[in-house]
Amino acid sequence: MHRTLITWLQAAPLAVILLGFLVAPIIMIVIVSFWGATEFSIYPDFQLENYKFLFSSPVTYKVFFVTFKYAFITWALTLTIGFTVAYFLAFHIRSQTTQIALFLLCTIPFWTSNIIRMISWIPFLGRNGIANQTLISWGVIDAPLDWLLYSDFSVILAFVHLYTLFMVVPIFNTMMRIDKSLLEAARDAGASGFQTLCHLIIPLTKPGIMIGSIFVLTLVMGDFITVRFMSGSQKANVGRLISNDIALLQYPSAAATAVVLLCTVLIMIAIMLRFVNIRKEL
Amino acid sequence: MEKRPRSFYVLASFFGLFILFLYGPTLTIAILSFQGPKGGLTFPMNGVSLHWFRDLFEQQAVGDIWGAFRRSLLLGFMVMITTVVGSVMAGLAFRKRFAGSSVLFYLAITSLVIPSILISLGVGLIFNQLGFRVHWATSGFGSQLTWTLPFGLLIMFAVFNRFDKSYEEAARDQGASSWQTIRFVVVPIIAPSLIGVALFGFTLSYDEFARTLLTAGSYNTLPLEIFGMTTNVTTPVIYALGTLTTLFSLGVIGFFLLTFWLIGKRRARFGSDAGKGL
Amino acid sequence: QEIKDITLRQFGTGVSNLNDVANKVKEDLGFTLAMTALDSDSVTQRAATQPDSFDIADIEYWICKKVWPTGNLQAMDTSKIANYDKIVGIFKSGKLTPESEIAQGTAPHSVGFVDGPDGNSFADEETGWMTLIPTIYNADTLGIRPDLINRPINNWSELLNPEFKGKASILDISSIGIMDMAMVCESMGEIQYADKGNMTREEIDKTFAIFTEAKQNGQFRAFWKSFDESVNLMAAGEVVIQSMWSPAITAVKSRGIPCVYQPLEEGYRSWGGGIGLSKSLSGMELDAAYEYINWYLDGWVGGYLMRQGYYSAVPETSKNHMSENEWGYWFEGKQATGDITSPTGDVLAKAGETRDGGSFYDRMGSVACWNAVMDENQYMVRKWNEFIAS
Amino acid sequence: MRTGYDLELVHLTKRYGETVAVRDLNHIFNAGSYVCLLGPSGCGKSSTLRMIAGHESVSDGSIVLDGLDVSHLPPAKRGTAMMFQNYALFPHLSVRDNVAFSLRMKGVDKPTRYGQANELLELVDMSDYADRLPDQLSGGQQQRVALARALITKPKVLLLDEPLSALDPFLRVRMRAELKRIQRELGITFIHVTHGQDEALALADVMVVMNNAVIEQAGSARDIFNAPRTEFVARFMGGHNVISLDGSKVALRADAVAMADHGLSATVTGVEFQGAHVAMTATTEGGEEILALLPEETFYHSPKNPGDVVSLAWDEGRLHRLQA
Amino acid sequence: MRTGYDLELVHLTKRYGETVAVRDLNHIFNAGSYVCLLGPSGCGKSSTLRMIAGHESVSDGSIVLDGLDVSHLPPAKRGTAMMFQNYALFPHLSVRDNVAFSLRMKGVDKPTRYGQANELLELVDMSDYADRLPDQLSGGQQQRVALARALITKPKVLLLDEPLSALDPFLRVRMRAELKRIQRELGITFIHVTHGQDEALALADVMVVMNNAVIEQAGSARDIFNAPRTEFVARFMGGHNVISLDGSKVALRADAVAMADHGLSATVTGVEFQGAHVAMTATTEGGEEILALLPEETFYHSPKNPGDVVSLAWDEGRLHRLQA
Ligand SMILES: Nc1ncnc2c1ncn2[C@@H]1O[C@H](COP(=O)(O)OP(=O)(O)OP(=O)(O)O)[C@@H](O)[C@H]1O
Ligand SMILES: Nc1ncnc2c1ncn2[C@@H]1O[C@H](COP(=O)(O)OP(=O)(O)OP(=O)(O)O)[C@@H](O)[C@H]1O
Ligand SMILES: NCCCCNCCCN
Ligand SMILES: [Mg+2]
Ligand SMILES: [Mg+2]
Repeated sequence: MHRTLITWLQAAPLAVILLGFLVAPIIMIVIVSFWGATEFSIYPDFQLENYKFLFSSPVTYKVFFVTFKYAFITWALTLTIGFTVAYFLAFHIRSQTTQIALFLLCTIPFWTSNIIRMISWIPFLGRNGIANQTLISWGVIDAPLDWLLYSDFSVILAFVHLYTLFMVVPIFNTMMRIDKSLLEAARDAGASGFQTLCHLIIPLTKPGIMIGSIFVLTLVMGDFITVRFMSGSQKANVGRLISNDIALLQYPSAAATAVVLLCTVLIMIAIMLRFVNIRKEL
Repeated sequence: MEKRPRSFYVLASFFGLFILFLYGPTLTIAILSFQGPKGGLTFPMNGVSLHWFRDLFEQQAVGDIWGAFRRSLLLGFMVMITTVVGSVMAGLAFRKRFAGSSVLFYLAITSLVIPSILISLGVGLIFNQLGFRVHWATSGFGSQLTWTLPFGLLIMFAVFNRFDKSYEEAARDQGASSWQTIRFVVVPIIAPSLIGVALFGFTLSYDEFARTLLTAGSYNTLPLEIFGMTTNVTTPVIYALGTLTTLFSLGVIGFFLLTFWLIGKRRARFGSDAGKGL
Repeated sequence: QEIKDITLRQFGTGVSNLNDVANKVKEDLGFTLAMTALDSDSVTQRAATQPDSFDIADIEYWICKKVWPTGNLQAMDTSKIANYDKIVGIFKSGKLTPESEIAQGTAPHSVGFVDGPDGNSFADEETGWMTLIPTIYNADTLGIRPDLINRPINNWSELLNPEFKGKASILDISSIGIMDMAMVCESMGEIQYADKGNMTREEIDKTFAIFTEAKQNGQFRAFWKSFDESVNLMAAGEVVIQSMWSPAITAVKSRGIPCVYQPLEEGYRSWGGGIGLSKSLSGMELDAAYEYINWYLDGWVGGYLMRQGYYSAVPETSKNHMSENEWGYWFEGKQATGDITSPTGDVLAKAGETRDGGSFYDRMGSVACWNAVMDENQYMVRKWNEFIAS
Repeated sequence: MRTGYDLELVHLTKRYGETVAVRDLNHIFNAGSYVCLLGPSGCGKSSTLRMIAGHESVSDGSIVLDGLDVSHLPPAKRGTAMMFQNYALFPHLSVRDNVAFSLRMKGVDKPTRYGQANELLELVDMSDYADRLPDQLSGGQQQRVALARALITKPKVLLLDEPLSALDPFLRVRMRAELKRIQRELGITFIHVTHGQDEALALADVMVVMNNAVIEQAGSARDIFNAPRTEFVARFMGGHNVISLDGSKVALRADAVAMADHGLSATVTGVEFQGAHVAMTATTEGGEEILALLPEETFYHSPKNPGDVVSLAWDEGRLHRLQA
Repeated sequence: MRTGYDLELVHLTKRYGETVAVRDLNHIFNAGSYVCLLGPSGCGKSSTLRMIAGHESVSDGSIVLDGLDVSHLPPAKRGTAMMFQNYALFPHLSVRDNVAFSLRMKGVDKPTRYGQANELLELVDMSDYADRLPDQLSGGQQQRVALARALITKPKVLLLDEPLSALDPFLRVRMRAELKRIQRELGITFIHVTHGQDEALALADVMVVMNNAVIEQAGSARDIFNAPRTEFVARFMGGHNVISLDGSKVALRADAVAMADHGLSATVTGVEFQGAHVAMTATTEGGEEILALLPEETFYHSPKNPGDVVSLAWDEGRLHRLQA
């Protein structure tokens, strides 16, 4: 029918791009994960070697564990911070102009380069960086704190710095759509501020929390560059494992790791999507 | 003014700290970019000068910042336009039911959550196996779209969720064809959101690193160049670059805000009876 | 087509992909050289997987060992290289002087020649067909911050000395890093390698065991991938001892921070780089490429590189582009008679100072091993990955 | 009023999946009449209107306008125009551009279309606001603009879906007089969907009462009010009592019920003051609820309160038998 | 009705920046009465109500309930409860949980609070829907739930802000009877904000007409309708003509105007059928517009159309002098 055809045509650009640059690459990765590799090239094959190595190496489990650890801690922190900030903006700022201005203030760094934002931590956290110098001059510490940089701490700090906005934005959006009269109704029913938060605001903000969580979790789980930068190459997550393999031309091995990572992420997201209808909540 | 509860002050302080956290490092490098000619990447400051900004406009020992900037700008515009057009079209399509719509939707979600490096890897592999040449304007462009298009699509869902269908019916009633309806009614009404999509498309591309890493080919885009610089450059020129890019972003946002403000002012010209019982 | 319309795309590490070179090429030869600087891994990757993305590959010899078999490069006819005869012996016979011993690892000459224009396997001696035209090389050792260490350092084993816990670093490039590790382990007396450049699995395991333990004990501050990172680590005081490259030391010093390129008893770990041509290069572009190579070996670049602390493959021609003071300081290991400046004009040494490690022959004569790609490379690479992730 | 008929619905049916929204409607709307389509929520009013307008496809049957089957024509080709409930004014266009929109779509040049738009703005008394944007207008002003926009296509039939529901009660009464005036001036058919009985009574030349996807009764407002055909219509129109008498149902207008010394005894359950009248509800011993609309003076002569027992009486001639 | 007074507003004032939304209100609401707060949009009704509820701070003056100044107590401590315009039901909670919400906040255990919630759902006849979520309910059903939720706190005063405006006219009439019934059963004070005059007339024991931030008139519905004090009240209540007579204004009820053989001659401008009555507007030669509410039979005995000239007459005794 004519109208269906038009609809398909409208969906075509998206479909074509996704087929060419998402589906095909995924298929390719799956295929290549069964291939073999030499020092310098890959050759078609069907071998389970890559998976065997992956699942037999204790490093794999360790790295997956680290990946989850980063994801979880970052998620918990960005959620706490993001929720608090969004809550403050949505419910404590009365003038809409101020609200918009402060919200913009939060989002501006989001529009600037991630890499620049990341490296800007280095002069701050280094052994002779501002943080250490300040703490020493205040007499809080005698010797520089080494764990400020090139550590789990700095990795997570950078993640939180980069990705909290992905929490603030959807949570703030959902909060802004909460009918203010619901809050009055709760107050009318004698709910304290804390009770209103627990029984009303958190449940009603769930969709925003879910969307933010999906973004943060996937960004952290797929990251390889932040971990490399902020840990001084000393830590590894799955992304780095893949990128190291790629760097060393071990594509089949990278592909196998990628397949496992992809499945992990997709399963997580599938579970999360059960709790929120993204299309309706936007 | 009504009295504020104590929680307000606690939260306001928290918010202040958060802003400090967001901006602190950027300010740090902004300060460091004014190092003297002998200054390094870290404190203490070694003199104060505009040396590194001047340096930025001269050729660097390695690399080609301005070439990368031009490519990123061009790629950003390509991605921006494709994203706007593609997501509007897809958004229109998704308003109707069509065979494959839910598959496409889940693909878009997958595209959004898939670790970027996998796109980079997969696209690189395919181009390689098919014997195509990777180039920022082909493979890089496509790879970036897998991130910006779904993003744009989600925004379009949000837009069309709030879009009153009766506008279109009114247009059809007034004799507009389907195309005229889109051209003269739908697009102008959603235009402000499209500016948002465009801004997203542009900056997501302008700043995209992971998806371009293995798909950009011979010539670096700006993020790749900056990344290269972080390993190749040992001078505060990189901070000068960071400061400039940040200022550039601020300029872009300021421009949009100013535009909205001016439009608002122009509209207020004729006064308003809105909300009055007339 | 005119020569000035030709653009050759060259990529390589930041070490030698210098815009000054491209500018000079434009000036002297008329065509355009488009430079892309990448880290070592990206360089390998691009050379091996994106043959269409370059015309000229500025790579290291051990990378060549990986890349050559892909067929992405074409062999070069030495008869078209004007200064071929003047290229130092290291790249031809493997010997610096006739009496030198060939060091362990992937020595440049061992991957420098193939049988003919379409040769697949490396030849043992000069054949007239080169894989890479040598351009730049050096002998690496540990760099230290004497002001923060305050005592002499004489052995590779010092890298793992607990005294420097949290203040040491090595590089995260497996083929290079593994050689540094081997130097350290040997110096510690922990392992006696049959051939550091071609370890057995047991040797590899043992080496990583030692380093993994050190890593877990917090010996390392960070790992670095490009020499500039090493500069930043050293200059910022994050690290006081690390495997380092010569110009990195120079860069630290040029900021007024004391830094020594420390000669060690066990000798140096050496590396060499060269220029390779893409298989697809032909016609005028190919001619231009040869022209470029000849120009490269003609001395201007050599002088430029030497002033950074590297060595040129054809030292004689470089001499013409250097002052006597410079030549004496950089090549002969003599005291400087005046200020020694970098190509960008920074003062690196004042009159009376000498170069760490002495003359060209002292330094290149005590090379213990070359960066290597070993038979068990794939195994080693996996272990390396594990080490980084551990 | 012409004698020829103009808009005809023939076996018109609309199904949404399983739901039948409009079932086999047959009706002729006289040209130039003000028709109100009235009925409870979900009875199919909007669906009917939207099928006439062409915004909803016809599942079965046809729509004939001026002798031409328009069931499958696009909206703009039918000779109808629609005014939407929330007006659907294009927010990015000025009032004048909104009104001139359909001419622009036809490619009419600017001076001509602005000329016509200005005429229509004159008609709805909005000339002074031609340069404003819709959201700078009050509800009533927006409504006038929407009307002007609908009329510029010179439709034979104007379709209005709850045009007054977004206005406050005060304004609603004013705007409905306006609508009626304009309809009379132009002499075209207005089909106006509402679920307000008073609105329909006040406006309609012809009222069409729908329920459960079918037309329950159609006729002049007075006919319907005075002679509801079914219990549903009687109850829905309000102001009627439905009483069981001899096994069948009869309607009795509430203003026909009076308090008397002798009559049906009933207990007062509610008293609502309505200005000129008082609406008193009382329950008979038989359990039937009866509404009496009593003139204010009469009632307050001897006011009653809930719980009081009263005697109710009426003129038998006012009883009106209902269909089952 | 008790004699003691219960809710008192003393010099109550609300300012938003420059705007004075409520100016120096003084009023006593009798306990147990059904009060309607009536007035045009923006006159300060909601602000007044929300100050009483505690959702808006008092700028000046105080609110005294049962002898206690509650002006600065939190909403839940005042003995008031509010029913919101769009009901503000918690969308994520079932009907039962909505109703039991305030008990849950107090820490009442589940069986007890569900027991009480069920009782209230019984009262509003919603027991069958206890497990549904709010958006699975129709407007009228939601309204009942909101009512039950407000009542579970056993308030002395229930505050309702336009509780019926979201409903369709049919339902509105039914629900208002329901509200009145429940108010009477519970015997507590209801303060009901509306801008529908008929709604206020029908429900109110006491009507408070506001305009421009002040109370224009308060009293029983009948008093206000029969004796509007100002021109504003007369016009706002509707059903009145305001005529200039000897330089001052008088009000004349529309149902007091009749057609006569001799009288004021006027030209008919509009005729609206209203069921039992016909509302006829006519313009006198002096240019004054007069509304006559004529019994249907009388009118249709000799029906008039716009343009006809009629003679209007009334009993001089029905003229009611207005304050300036
Ligand atoms: N697009 C649709 N899809 C499915 N069912 C629909 C659709 N539109 C209407 N219906 C159903 O058709 C029936 C008639 O709807 P319609 O909108 O015509 O009623 P209405 O009389 O206009 O009601 P209201 O007074 O509430 O506007 C209803 O049961 C409704 O639920
Ligand atoms: N939060 C506020 N900030 C500023 N002004 C306000 C605010 N709330 C109300 N006002 C102003 O106070 C006045 C009274 O408003 P209020 O809401 O009490 O009127 P209302 O009688 O309830 O009107 P409506 O019938 O439209 O609901 C209006 O002029 C309004 O614009
Ligand atoms: N809002 C988009 C601005 C771009 C900021 N960086 C996000 C990077 C994700 N790859
Ligand atoms: Mg409808
Ligand atoms: Mg209000």
